[in-house]
Amino acid sequence: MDFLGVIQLLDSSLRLATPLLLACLAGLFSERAGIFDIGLEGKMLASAFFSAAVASYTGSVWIGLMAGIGASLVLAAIHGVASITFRGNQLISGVAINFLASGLTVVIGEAWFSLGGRTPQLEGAARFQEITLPFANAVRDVPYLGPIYADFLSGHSILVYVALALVPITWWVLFRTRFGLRLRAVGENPAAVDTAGVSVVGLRYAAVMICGVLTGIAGAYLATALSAGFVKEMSAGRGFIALAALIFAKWRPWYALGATLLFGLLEALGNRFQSLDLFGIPIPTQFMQALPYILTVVILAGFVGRAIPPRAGGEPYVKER
Amino acid sequence: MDETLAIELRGISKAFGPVQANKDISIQVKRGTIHGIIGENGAGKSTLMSILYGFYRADSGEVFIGGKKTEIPDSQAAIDAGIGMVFQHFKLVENFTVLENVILGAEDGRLLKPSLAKARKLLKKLADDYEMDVDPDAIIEDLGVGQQQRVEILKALYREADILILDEPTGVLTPAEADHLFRILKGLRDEGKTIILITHKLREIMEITDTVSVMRRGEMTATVKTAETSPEQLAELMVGRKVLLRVDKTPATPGAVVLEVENLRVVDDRNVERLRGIDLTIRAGEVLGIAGVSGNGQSELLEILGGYAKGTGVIRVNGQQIDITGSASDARTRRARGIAHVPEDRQREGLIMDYRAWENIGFGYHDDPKFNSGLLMHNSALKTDCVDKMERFDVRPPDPNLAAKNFSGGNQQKIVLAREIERNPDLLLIGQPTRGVDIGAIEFIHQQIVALRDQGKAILLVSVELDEIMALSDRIAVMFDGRIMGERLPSETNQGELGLLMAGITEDAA
Amino acid sequence: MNDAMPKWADIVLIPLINLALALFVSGLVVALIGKNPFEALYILVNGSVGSAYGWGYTLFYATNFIFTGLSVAVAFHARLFNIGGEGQAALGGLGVALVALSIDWPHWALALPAAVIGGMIFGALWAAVPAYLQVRRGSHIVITTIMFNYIAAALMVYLLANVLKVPGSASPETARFIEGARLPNAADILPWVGFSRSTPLNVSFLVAVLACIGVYFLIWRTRLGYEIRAFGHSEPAALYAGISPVRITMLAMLISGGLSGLMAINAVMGEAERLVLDPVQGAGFVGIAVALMGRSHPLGVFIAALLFGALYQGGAELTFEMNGMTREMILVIQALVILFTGALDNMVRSPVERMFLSRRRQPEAPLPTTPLQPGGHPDDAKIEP
Amino acid sequence: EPGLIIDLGGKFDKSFNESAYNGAQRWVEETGGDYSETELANEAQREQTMRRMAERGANPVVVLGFANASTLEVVAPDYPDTEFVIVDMVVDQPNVKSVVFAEHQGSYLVGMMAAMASETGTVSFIGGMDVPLISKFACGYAQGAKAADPDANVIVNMTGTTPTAWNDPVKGAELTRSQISQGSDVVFAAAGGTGIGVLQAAADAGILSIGVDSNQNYLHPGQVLTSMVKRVDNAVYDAFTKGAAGELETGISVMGLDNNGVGFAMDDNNADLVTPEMVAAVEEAKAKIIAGEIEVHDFTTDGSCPAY
Ligand SMILES: Nc1ncnc2c1ncn2[C@@H]1O[C@H](COP(=O)(O)OP(=O)(O)OP(=O)(O)O)[C@@H](O)[C@H]1O
Ligand SMILES: Nc1ncnc2c1ncn2[C@@H]1O[C@H](COP(=O)(O)OP(=O)(O)OP(=O)(O)O)[C@@H](O)[C@H]1O
Ligand SMILES: [Mg+2]
Ligand SMILES: [Mg+2]
Repeated sequence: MDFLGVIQLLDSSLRLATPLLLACLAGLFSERAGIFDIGLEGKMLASAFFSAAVASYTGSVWIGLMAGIGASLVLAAIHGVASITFRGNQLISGVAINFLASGLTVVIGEAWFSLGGRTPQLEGAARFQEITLPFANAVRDVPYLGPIYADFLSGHSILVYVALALVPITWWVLFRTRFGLRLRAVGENPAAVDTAGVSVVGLRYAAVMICGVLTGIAGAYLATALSAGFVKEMSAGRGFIALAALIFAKWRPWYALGATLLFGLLEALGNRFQSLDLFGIPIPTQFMQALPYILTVVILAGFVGRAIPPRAGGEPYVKER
Repeated sequence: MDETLAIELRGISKAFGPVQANKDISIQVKRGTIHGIIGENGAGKSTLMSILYGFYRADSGEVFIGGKKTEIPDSQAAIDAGIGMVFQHFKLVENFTVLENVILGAEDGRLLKPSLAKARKLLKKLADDYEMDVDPDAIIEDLGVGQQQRVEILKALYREADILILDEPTGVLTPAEADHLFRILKGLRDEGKTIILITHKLREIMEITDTVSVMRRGEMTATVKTAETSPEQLAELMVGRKVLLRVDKTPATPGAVVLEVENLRVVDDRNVERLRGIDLTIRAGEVLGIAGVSGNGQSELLEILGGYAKGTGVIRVNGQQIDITGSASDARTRRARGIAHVPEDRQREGLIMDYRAWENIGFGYHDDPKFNSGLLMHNSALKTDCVDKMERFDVRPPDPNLAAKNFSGGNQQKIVLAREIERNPDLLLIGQPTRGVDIGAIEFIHQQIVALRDQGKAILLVSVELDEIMALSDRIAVMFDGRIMGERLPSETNQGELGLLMAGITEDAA
Repeated sequence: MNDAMPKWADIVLIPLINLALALFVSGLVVALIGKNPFEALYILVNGSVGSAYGWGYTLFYATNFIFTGLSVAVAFHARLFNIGGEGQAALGGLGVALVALSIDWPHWALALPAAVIGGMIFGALWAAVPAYLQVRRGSHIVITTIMFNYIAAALMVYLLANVLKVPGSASPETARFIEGARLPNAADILPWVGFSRSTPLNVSFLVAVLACIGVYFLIWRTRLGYEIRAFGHSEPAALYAGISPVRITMLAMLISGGLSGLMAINAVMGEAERLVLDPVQGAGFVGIAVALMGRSHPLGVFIAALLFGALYQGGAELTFEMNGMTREMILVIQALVILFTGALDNMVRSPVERMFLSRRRQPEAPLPTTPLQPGGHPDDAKIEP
Repeated sequence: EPGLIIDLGGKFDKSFNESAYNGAQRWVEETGGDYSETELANEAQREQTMRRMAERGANPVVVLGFANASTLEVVAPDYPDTEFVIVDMVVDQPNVKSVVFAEHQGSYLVGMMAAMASETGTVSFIGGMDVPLISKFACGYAQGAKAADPDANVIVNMTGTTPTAWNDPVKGAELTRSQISQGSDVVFAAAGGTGIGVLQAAADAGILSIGVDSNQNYLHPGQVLTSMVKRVDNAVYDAFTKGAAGELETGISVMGLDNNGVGFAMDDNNADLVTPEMVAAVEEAKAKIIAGEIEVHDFTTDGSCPAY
């Protein structure tokens, strides 16, 4: 494969990694605060639907984005109420949210548009368009760096840049601000936060809500940037992959970028080399399709050590039994 | 309104579900004094103080601070009212640095940097003022418990607490450290701060407090001036009956060597060497006490002897060397060699808290043919066994169907002891036999240990309570930093000497 | 200590209130899309448990969920979160199909035990790799089991589209099993109850009931179960007791995978009578909800599976009988049931508990007061010597 | 009153099921009649629903999709008075009419058009899952492309191996982009809801796409070259009409080019894209296929494809 091919592969990886990255960072906030979230998938799906539905209804993708975030926030709030206020089981709550989103998106979609749960196709301002970075066309001919800038970095929807920017922002928030210190502390030892005079409940809600916002962006990216409308179940397991990436990344922002880019790259490779002959023997398509997952397991087993989750993760904060 | 009162509590009651932890408690604490609170385990001391600190909310009652009625809905309110508290179980974020823990919740602005710098400076000053050195950048879990406690105190001082509550602070300290702490507390008192000290050690109460309140079963039974009372009276107030504060025992008659350990080394999973070449022997019919501040390798020693840490060196039991590195080296094979083990942390290791008493009575011995047929467990055999042991060890309530978590700490310990002792082992490892156990039960447990010794068992006793080590041991070895600093006979040593050894100071160095 | 409430309130009253709340909110959703919620409720209940016909389907679905629910539950007891039920059940289907197709089975009574073994072994093998990686390499079992679901799906498509498919057929499915490898259904066994010929409920339901009993015995009666639970409650304690984490993790996951694999007895051998693409149909994920709601106890799993079976069948009736009711409505109802009975449990539990507590506290006599003067400051109150 | 059982995937899949639904609607509009309809939610409901339909008195009962065949085989004999119609598969029962489509022939024609419209000489295909039916499309397409341009390069990709493969427009779009980067400038999608993403990505990138099952030309006017239509609607309409008149013939009915069962869609949306030469060439091929002069290989007969 030539250099341009590599660039295109990376380009594809970046697009595929973006929703994973957003969801992964979302999960990172939540889980760093001690709230496990297997409902990323459902929140993403709900946001995908509402962003597309509202964008199609209003004709504005920005209003759509807001609606998507709003929908994701509502589900996040349910997760918060269940797992923080009522100290329920976080896994059950997440499972419920996933079911709820797959059901409600279609039920509402059908009642709204009568298109079998789909939304109308989005056009023009109802979609996120690709952005060309400054001078992209001018520098394209510079060897190597030109294509990297013009074809790999440039030409994505704004949400891709938002997602990328969120990596250092997340790092900075977590490790350089008061809020981040408290957030991390509440995921490790909520009693320490509580006795330091900070509200455990407040912090955890904040984290869950940030998670809602980020998964909201992820969902909107799927429906209004990568595609042009909602199709039922269109999150297609990406929330779970994001969760895997989060564990892979050991709950760290920069690692999250690495992990999701790796997943993106593996998928892009799988797409690109779906039919491959090895020494004249054709490899089954299905093997190539499973390859990203196989490689994930191999990498995990071979190179990534034990991942230690936030210590108070998954457990509700109970002072009095 | 009495301006001289730092704190007044009136009619505080608090129930945890069916447990009434505090019942209509009133107490007054004078400004600029050290006020002790003493009481058996579960008497409600921690609960009361946690209410004052806003950690729990009382069901009823009022709090007055500096004479003013104050609502304390959460810890922030308590901090604002000038209260600081060092909890019995530290409230530290283990993988944060000291500085991060100190500023947590008391940061100056949205960004950490200025707060960290300020805290670093202040920490240095506090360290100078009170001789409390801690590396500000150390990670909490790398610190010893004593250091961790300093961090807790520094946290309170950083928040400019006027009233400092310490809940069982000395349990984790060497005598020297405890003395140091007391000097600090006295210094603080002399600066006009008010200190509330919870402890179950009568000696400390007598040594440092100005007044003392006694709690029993959720109620405040008395408040007296320390100068006007005696340990015996306090003990009686606590328990409600006369108690024996000494252990009666005859001199040991050691027999054959049961355990020999040579050059034992253990490296933990973070690659820190925890045991750095331990040599020791124990004979039948004697108690070897291991003194030391916790975190100096005692746990690792018990773990490798008990079969669940890996290391290098030689361990011989009854003259036969046992495998300590291979895959067959586990707790099961140790038990088969006649080693029984009462672990330091009964709730984490010794018991499955959700298992019923009868299930716990076979824990570790569950592959004994008496308890199972290879496939099925003989639950009825376990139950019979449990009823029997509960009776002989006076476990209360004697209900084999109660889950371990529903027994009080002392009774949990009795269940573990019953299980391990009754196996008739050659060697008994005992870690912290009376931690969190009240005076009444301590008496019983100590008698059991002495009786076992008199039956000719070899006993390795690890305890951070020097009193206990002194009272029970026939020989005392002091551990510091993974090494044995020296061995003493209890009759020929004293707390001062042991305290120095515990701090790593040998005579030649001193 | 959970003696705040009588036991009946804990296991009957609270779940019922939760269920009622879930149905109430579902009713709101139904009303919101302009349908009559009462009619929907009637169809839901009547369709699932109102007739032998309904029961035939309810119990059939429940059978699947019992297996996957037990699978998740066994792993939970060892504190392992096995979300690989989908893949393990799919592989179980492969095992069952291979057994059914390999020999000219004379009678189902012979084929069934063989298929049970085949399904269990394949399911267990699919769980073995993640378990091994967890034990030896510390690879997080949640990730690896998710990945193995995808890998299983790819493997199944490959095998069915290329290897196992009937030559010349366009369907990616195996041949129909021969008569001797088909399981008798409820109408064959209990003709007098009024099950229809086509009812999918079959003898696997009995296997599922046996599995519940078996898991009960495994967990609460055997030495292995004792060790699994101990390990699940506390790993340090397990080490102290000489229980090998490696052995327990492997065994618990093998059993868990085997149970998922057993699901295929019902779905592949009992119902479809051939291996199709995706025979699992999400039952692996439902199993997570079932196990969580059933508190990982076989009886709880059984009841939760029944509830979900009824929702599946009642939901099918709903789409059938009520015009404009999409099949996704049933997902919403399921979600709400999981949410209210599972995650929002405390919303109802706490107030009910308080109610019982306050009723119980009143008659209790106060502790005898000590002769000592309580509280106060020593200057104000002197104590007796 | 006739009955229609919509298969897994749902009524509005923009292709197969939707086409059937449209056929039923056309019948309703034209005759004012009534019919029962239900959607399957999972595998186990196939038999249940078929029987429910028959017991409710629906006649004929139309079932869609190959996955129903083995079930219908069992169910049909129990209801000798009911006539069943199965689309996409053959069931040999006296009261069953099996309607199968020669998708490979229709795909052959659009493959030719693709190769002729291509400027790069590379065309591509995206299928939902690598199963025989989808390979039948792909193989016909590749044969057509090679027929029109022997040097044509045909890229074949499949979306996935789980049920979401049919509902993943994001992946569809990404596969399309990947194919574009490999030079493709005409892409044919046979992947259900995933295809929506394929057509969208093609339109966004300014290349041509080909729809499937129903006429999808309108989705992106001027950018969808054509659609390989599979007249499931006609099959349903036909079954309903004949059933009402009591003249449904059971047995196998092959819907091919000869009886307009498959074909390529022409309308205002793609009028500017399809040149007269293309139409001429395709019409000629069509005639030859009907006449048996060109034989388009059917992948499902032997699981192999001569064109790749
Ligand atoms: N976390 C808890 N939840 C519910 N009940 C508890 C809890 N902790 C303790 N209890 C109950 O409270 C009672 C008192 O327990 P606690 O450990 O405080 O006893 P204690 O008075 O200290 O006894 P001992 O001296 O034997 O340790 C126990 O019988 C137990 O049933
Ligand atoms: N969070 C809690 N939930 C339920 N019960 C509790 C809780 N904390 C304490 N208790 C119970 O309340 C009673 C009083 O406990 P508390 O911790 O105040 O005793 P204490 O005097 O500090 O004992 P110790 O000497 O063991 O520290 C005990 O029975 C204890 O088990
Ligand atoms: Mg206490
Ligand atoms: Mg206690």
